[in-house]
Amino acid sequence: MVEMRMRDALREALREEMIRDETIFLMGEDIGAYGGSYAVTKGLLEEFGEERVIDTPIAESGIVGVGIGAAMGGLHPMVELMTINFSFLALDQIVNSAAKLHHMSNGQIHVPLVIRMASGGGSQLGATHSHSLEGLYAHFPGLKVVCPSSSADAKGLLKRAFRDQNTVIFIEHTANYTLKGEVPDDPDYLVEFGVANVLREGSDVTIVGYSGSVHQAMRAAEMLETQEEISAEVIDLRTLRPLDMDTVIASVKKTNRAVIVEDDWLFGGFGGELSAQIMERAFDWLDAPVARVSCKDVPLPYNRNLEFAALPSEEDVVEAVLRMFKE
Amino acid sequence: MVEMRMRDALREALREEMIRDETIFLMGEDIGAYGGSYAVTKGLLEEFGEERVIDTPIAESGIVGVGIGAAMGGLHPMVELMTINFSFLALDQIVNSAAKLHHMSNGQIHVPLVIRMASGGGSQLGATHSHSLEGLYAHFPGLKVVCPSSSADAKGLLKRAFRDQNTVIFIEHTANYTLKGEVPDDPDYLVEFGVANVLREGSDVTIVGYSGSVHQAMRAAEMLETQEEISAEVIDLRTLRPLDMDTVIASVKKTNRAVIVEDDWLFGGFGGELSAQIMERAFDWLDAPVARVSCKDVPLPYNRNLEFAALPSEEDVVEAVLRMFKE
Amino acid sequence: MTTETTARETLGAERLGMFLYQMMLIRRFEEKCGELYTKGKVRGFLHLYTGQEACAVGMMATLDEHDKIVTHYRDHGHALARGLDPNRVMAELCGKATGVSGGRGGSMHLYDVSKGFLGGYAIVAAHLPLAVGLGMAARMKKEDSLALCVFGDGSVGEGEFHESLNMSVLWKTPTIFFCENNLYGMGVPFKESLSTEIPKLAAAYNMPAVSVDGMDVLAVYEAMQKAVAHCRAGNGPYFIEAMTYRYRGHSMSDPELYRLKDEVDQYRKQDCIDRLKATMQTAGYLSEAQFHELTERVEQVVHDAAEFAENSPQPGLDTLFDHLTKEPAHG
Amino acid sequence: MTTETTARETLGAERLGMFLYQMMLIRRFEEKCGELYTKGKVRGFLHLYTGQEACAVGMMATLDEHDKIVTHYRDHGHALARGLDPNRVMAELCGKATGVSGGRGGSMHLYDVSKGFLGGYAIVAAHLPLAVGLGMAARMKKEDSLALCVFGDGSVGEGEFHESLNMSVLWKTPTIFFCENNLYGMGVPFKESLSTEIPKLAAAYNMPAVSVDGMDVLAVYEAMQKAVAHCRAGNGPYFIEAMTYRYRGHSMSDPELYRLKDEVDQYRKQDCIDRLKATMQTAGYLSEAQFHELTERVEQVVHDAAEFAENSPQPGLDTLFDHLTKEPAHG
Ligand SMILES: Cc1ncc(C[n+]2csc(CCOP(=O)(O)OP(=O)(O)O)c2C)c(N)n1
Ligand SMILES: Cc1ncc(C[n+]2csc(CCOP(=O)(O)OP(=O)(O)O)c2C)c(N)n1
Ligand SMILES: [Mg+2]
Ligand SMILES: [Mg+2]
Repeated sequence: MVEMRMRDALREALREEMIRDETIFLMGEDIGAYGGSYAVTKGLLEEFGEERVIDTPIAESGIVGVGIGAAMGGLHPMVELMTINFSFLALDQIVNSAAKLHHMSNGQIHVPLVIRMASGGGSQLGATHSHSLEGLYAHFPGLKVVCPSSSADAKGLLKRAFRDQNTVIFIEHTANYTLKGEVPDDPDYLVEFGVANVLREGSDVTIVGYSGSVHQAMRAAEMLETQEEISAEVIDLRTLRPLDMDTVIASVKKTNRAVIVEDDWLFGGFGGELSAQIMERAFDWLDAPVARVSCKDVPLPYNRNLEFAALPSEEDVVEAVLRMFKE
Repeated sequence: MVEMRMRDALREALREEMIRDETIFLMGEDIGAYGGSYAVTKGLLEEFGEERVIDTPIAESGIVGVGIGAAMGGLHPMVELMTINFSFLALDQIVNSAAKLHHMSNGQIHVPLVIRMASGGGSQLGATHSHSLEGLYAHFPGLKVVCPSSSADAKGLLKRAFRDQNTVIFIEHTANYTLKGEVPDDPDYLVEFGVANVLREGSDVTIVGYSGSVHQAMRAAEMLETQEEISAEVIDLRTLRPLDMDTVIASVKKTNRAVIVEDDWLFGGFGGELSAQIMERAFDWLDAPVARVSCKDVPLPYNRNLEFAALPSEEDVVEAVLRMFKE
Repeated sequence: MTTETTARETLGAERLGMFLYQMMLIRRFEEKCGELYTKGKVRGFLHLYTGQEACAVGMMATLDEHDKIVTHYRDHGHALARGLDPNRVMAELCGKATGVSGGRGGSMHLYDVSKGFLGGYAIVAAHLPLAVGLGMAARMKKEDSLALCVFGDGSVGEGEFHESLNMSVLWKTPTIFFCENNLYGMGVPFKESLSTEIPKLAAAYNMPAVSVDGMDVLAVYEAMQKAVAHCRAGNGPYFIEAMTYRYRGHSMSDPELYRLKDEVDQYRKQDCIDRLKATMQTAGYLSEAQFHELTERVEQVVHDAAEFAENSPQPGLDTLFDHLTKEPAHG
Repeated sequence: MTTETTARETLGAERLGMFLYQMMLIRRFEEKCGELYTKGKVRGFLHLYTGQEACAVGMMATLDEHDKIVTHYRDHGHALARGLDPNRVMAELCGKATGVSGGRGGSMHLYDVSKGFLGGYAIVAAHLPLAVGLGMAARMKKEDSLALCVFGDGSVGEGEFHESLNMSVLWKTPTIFFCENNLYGMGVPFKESLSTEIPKLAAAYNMPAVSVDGMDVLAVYEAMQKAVAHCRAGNGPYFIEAMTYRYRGHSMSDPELYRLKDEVDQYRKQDCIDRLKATMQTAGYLSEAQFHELTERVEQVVHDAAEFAENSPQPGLDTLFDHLTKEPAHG
């Protein structure tokens, strides 16, 4: 076990996997000399050389397409799209090529590709640079969607992504990059996809989060405990596709209440899926409607106060829980 | 009142609006000499000339961007993207420019633009050409999302779209193009956004649909009536953003049961939003969990049997309703 | 004329006979597809290739078995010229389990990985970057293979055209960009959708770019030979525009309001099959009897393909969820 | 030299003095932004424009009040040169209600529609088609105005670059594409992200394309004059590449690992402000006293802007949902 920040854990995962498997190479915007816009790939160009760490033009659709082609050609590329905001430009390649080729070719083709991108708001980057689209990607069959919330998970899930034969959308919340945590140094440390993590046990309410929102969930749980004597169970979904609903449902059947926290806009967001599934599978166990705490229905403003007002907070989660107990 | 197919009603709306407002012009792929791939714009080039009916290169992102620019420049363009499948390529422009400029500019800029596209599966067009993305667009604040299911609505909603000052995503299910219906010939016939249509009154269950799925909902309601003596209320949402939940909630409070039918994939689809909202707002009225009938979690296969097995059918709706009454 | 003589002589009667056979096969195959579409056996979007046969046959004749091919939705000709089994191609068009894509793909999505045929793509220009990636993989794996990418004139307006050409030159990938310029993207004349000449634009990225007569199989063959040699020598990508023409509408539902019957007739006079036939007859490579025999063989193959397709089973409903994802290797 | 003489003489002391003032204002303004960022008053992404001032000033000097401008996220220089109120620009950077975008936009998204300044855009190359559309609107409305689109060398690799250039030529829109080539897109040298020369590529679309010294305000001015005349005459789009250099990192968080201090120093020797100052002094247009006065004026304006920003109110929380959509005109 070593303590490291999430960005360093991600770099370790990339390094170890590149050493293990020669077919892995990295390409992306400013991942070379610049070291990656969030410093995840720092030093890898020096270590692995220009053939395996490739700076690309700013051309999201093209570089994802090149990654898909290289994967079809027998390699295992990682494409870094800098941030999820730019991935709209690559969505056609992701949805229509990467996600569907295996199915359309009747299993003849597969696309072992890892697409990494930074996600999330809260840094005053304005409306175009603050998206949370984990849920959007989870909608498309054929993809896997991964969103770690800790250093250990980041490493184990990213390594696992390179053992997959399919396209993995790997989403890193910018607020998590600097969080520190213990990380196993076993080079075969993997975190399986589709296994949610019960971060905190509790008996009164289940709080479900993923990516950045796990931390609001945890802080809310502590506030509930100390200020309200409410015992909250917190679940980190870790991967949205495959999704481990069993763990969530088991928890809700115990607590009889659920709150979902996510950074994305509420309306039409992934929280609706989670809420609906909880209702569908634990209807008779619910003491109150499942609550959703998400981003307000506006583009994220630059101004700090407005941005914070728009984004979900731990206070919002606490409030949602208290409302459940009042009604 | 005149009886016409939806495609003709759409053409009428375009014609009338172009006559009414000189700032309206049409641009898109093959909308000119070809007449539009679904013949909606047939004859308009001849009537309005090359300045107002413009064939574009195949460049979805670019043409939507040009439309946005022209709208900012004081015109009211309609951009036809042929089908929704190609709109992935234009998503960045739609989400980051069209939807956000009004907000980001503090109200200085607005983007009066209508983006039309054909949607839906069921024609054996294969995995890349059979998307239903109404719900995906509805997720983004700043847009309006319209999806008519009848000739009259098509005309009234499309005309209403040109009276809006914002970007309207106007989605036409291909299965609806040939459906006939009575259409008012009043040139000021408008259908307001955000007003759902109760197509059929009933007392035992509420079936909610939009776009193509309204017709499965209606057929299912008839089957339920004649075969099972179950009285179903059917609601056509008409627009997903703004969304008229009040009408849905009022209905569910009467029937105590709800089924949502949509063509899109279930997982992470818009049905989750609808289901969650019903639960949130009518929790104590629900006799059974809200059910969702949607596309199976696979890319749509070309083979007819497989495609039909993947898509939601009226039989699936009936089954979902019966399951509610059994449990 | 010199071109024709040289190519004709180098290739000889046997290979030219093969070219003729393949072009005739594609022609007849496409006609059959049209019939089956009318009967409702083939469905969805169907884009026929008649008129453009010289492109497919000329290009595929120059490739090795290890080379990779990606093409657009108008892909039957390329599939057949690459040697995919006509039975299984026709079965695919009919959505049968025996089809090259198990009935999942249909006309626009033919695949046969064993032949390096990595598919027909239906999103215009989306396969261009794939071909750059395939070339990149070949280069990184130090393989001698190359990637051939076929697309239409209409694709040139898409952003990915630009992104792909730029990257292929930057990274010197062994990629041949083959543009079948049939003058129209659906109903839009390419001169109305592109502000410039295609080879001029391609050359601006610093790669060799030529334009050839795409209704002359020998001209296509020769241009491709140069392109192949260029790629194999490690010189990076190569661009070919082949001027050609499709006899049928864009797809089966095209009312063809945008062009005159006259124009079609004009192009039919330069028909690639007629031209090769004449060349071979002049050279004494083809007797009437031999031509007759070819016609019959083609007829038989297409007939058998239709039969095979007709008699093949539908994929089982229990396979709906097959091949959604590939199981991870580690367990 | 001839260029300089001509432009210098035509413009005369007063306008050149204005150019110098504007460049100095931008320089000082940007330095202040850097300070305020360090103090946490300006946040988010901040991209400074120092080094490139000649571009903004040279281009804006040639435009009319009805012309429309869209630019990228490195937009302070363009905003100031276009005449936006420095107070309100600074207030925007500080997220205040008095900012040009009400505090909603921030550094990357300055707007002032009353000045035809239609915004800074933060998605690389996404504003290029907007400029084509703006030009199209001007043409269709038979207005004499044009659209100026400013972007960086890194934007050239995006698909929308291609789509936009093509459409602007096809539709002859009065659009000036102004590429500020500062040699890097973030940390990537443009020669490693583009396989060709930018004007060569632009010219391939059949529009005039030139390259000028972007650190010489007079050269920029002259090139823009030609471009403006071309557009106003109804000849369609025009392309300018201005070779320039940014002195600071890409944004405030850039560790600048990809270039040497030496290179920066080299470019500082060609500084646009120094050069214009020297030119003016040689021509007898500028005394030391006048220069000193300019310096003080600039200092005052920037100081006032910072004060104004500091003393301005935050937007109210009750405005969060304002301007989500515009109410329909019909009620
Ligand atoms: C991204 C995208 N936009 C639009 C379409 C619809 N479409 C299918 S084929 C086609 C024309 C393509 O023309 P071209 O590339 O010249 O090929 P051809 O059909 O002439 O062989 C269009 C517009 C599509 N499939 N993909
Ligand atoms: C579509 C998109 N991809 C990536 C980015 C991240 N990014 C912001 S600026 C930039 C470099 C742009 O370089 P250039 O166009 O040369 O402008 P400069 O910053 O040099 O002025 C990149 C990659 C972005 N904003 N948008
Ligand atoms: Mg064509
Ligand atoms: Mg640059």
